[in-house]
Amino acid sequence: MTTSDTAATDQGGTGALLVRLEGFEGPLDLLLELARGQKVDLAQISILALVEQYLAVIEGAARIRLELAADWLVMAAWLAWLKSRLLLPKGTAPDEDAEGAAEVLTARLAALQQMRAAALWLAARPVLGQDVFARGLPEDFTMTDRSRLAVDLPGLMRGYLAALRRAAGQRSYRPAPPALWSVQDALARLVALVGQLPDWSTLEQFLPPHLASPLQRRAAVASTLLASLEMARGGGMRLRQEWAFGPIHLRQGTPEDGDDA
Amino acid sequence: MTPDEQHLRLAEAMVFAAAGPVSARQLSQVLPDGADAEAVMAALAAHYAGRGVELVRVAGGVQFRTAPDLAFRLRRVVQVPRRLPRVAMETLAIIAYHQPITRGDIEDMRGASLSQATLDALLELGLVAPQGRRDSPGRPALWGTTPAFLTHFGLNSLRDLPRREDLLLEPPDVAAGSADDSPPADG
Amino acid sequence: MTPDEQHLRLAEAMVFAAAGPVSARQLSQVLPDGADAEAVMAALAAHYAGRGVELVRVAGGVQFRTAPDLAFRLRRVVQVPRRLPRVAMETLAIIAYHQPITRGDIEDMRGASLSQATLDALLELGLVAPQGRRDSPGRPALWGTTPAFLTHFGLNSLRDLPRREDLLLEPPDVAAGSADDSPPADG
Repeated sequence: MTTSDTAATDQGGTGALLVRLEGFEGPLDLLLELARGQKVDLAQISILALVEQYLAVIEGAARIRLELAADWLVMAAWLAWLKSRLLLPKGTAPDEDAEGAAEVLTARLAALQQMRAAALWLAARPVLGQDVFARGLPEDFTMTDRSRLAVDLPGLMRGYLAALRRAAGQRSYRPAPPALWSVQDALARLVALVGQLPDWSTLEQFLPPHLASPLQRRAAVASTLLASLEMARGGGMRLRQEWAFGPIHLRQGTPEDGDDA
Repeated sequence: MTPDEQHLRLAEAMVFAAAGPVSARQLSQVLPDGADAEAVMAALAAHYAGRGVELVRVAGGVQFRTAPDLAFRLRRVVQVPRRLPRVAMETLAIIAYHQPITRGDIEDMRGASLSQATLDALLELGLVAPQGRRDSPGRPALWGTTPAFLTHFGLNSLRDLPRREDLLLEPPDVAAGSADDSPPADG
Repeated sequence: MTPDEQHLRLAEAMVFAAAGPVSARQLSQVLPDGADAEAVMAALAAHYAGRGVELVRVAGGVQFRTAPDLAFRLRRVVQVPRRLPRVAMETLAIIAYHQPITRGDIEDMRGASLSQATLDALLELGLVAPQGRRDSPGRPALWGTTPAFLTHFGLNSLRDLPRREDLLLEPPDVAAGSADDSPPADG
């Protein structure tokens, strides 16, 4: 019903023809439509007439617009071959290839015709949601019982391992405190060493041995300076620096040094 | 109230409540032991015959549906989705009759390529589903119809489809617009 | 068929197909002009009285409902077992392997604090139970697993639990602070 007006009768109006060709679902669709214009029974249609109709339509369409889709042209070429074979002069032996091909075409058209009839039969059924309606408000008597537990031993094992791994992981990530020379350490070392040194000594001489990293060395210098300042405040130490950023010298404090540290 | 009347009430309640078709097996789980589910279904169908709601056999079970002759008035108040386009109906018919079938075979039969929109429309309604793959190069997916297909078109089983030979006995003019069946929407 | 019977069919179909209660005003949109929607509803309700499905008045109109006396016959119970939350499973595992154990020890082992809700949940499920108190400051409660724990996990005894050595790829010190590494004694 949708494409029932055949395009074959409409080769006059070229614009309309183009539109109609595009309305078909491919060459087979058009062929079936043309065939139905001929006969009710597909088995009795004239293949030759059908071929001529198709070629005429395609030729008409191609005259208007050359970019016809490939499958339309492939079908046209095949049908042109079929036509040439069927047109062999009477009296010569019938071309078996051509007759076979004509039968194949008829069978394909018949199969498509069948399926089109089946589609119409289906569409004529009382379709749910279109013609008949099911209950709009179904009731559900299903009750969900969630009282039972879905647990298994592997799950328990996974839980145990996960807990222990996490706890272990937390411990190993705790960073160890860096071993830095503290002010208290420096003070103890200064007190122990300062009496043994007769005269001015550089601050570096009071640093602890085995300072591995630059960070440890800088920390030790700072701690020792702070410790020496602390001792100088009480008079137990004298400090001297000749120029800015120059080396710092330490000496044991004496009572007559007074408070000019 | 006879026991049979009580069976009828139970079946009525169960089929009414269900969202889809109810099979005899499902019904017999609710009925008392020894009750004949098929007989109860038949009695229920008889009770509803000719009413506004009817009991129909569909997809291997029974389901209540509004009587088809009332659709005209009901459509005023019930939202009706668009009908499937002609292309989708043809594709569906090919799948129904030739399942399981590959997309390539469908395209060969129709002599046209199958658009994604068509496949989407059929999938969205749940009318077709992939059913494995064919053991051939590329292992293409095979398509078939679903129970929802039966429910949608009010079929009890695929055997309810007319035989292919019988389809062609009808004159093709049914296509040319017989008055009573409305054409697919897309024209 | 009298015109009234047709009204009844229409009302029946509409109430059946509607996704919610149908009011008299909505019904009159479907009925022919001049039909008394209220009277049709009353007649429909009378027709369904005592059947497996009844027409009931609800807020905003009428709708079909399964007869209350049949609901329990139609009820189907679906078991959907619950899973234990991850924290509860970890806690349960630690208690199983290290019982009797205090809450503080569990927290040390998991490296995280243990909420009362988790312990309560395990207690409520009957999987763990207090087993006396430890003779230490504050006398904290000691926790252990129950026979129900064995049942849930399909164990005959706690000795059926895999040994810790079989589980742990890491050196045993990961569980630093636990008193002993031997499999737990039978609870």
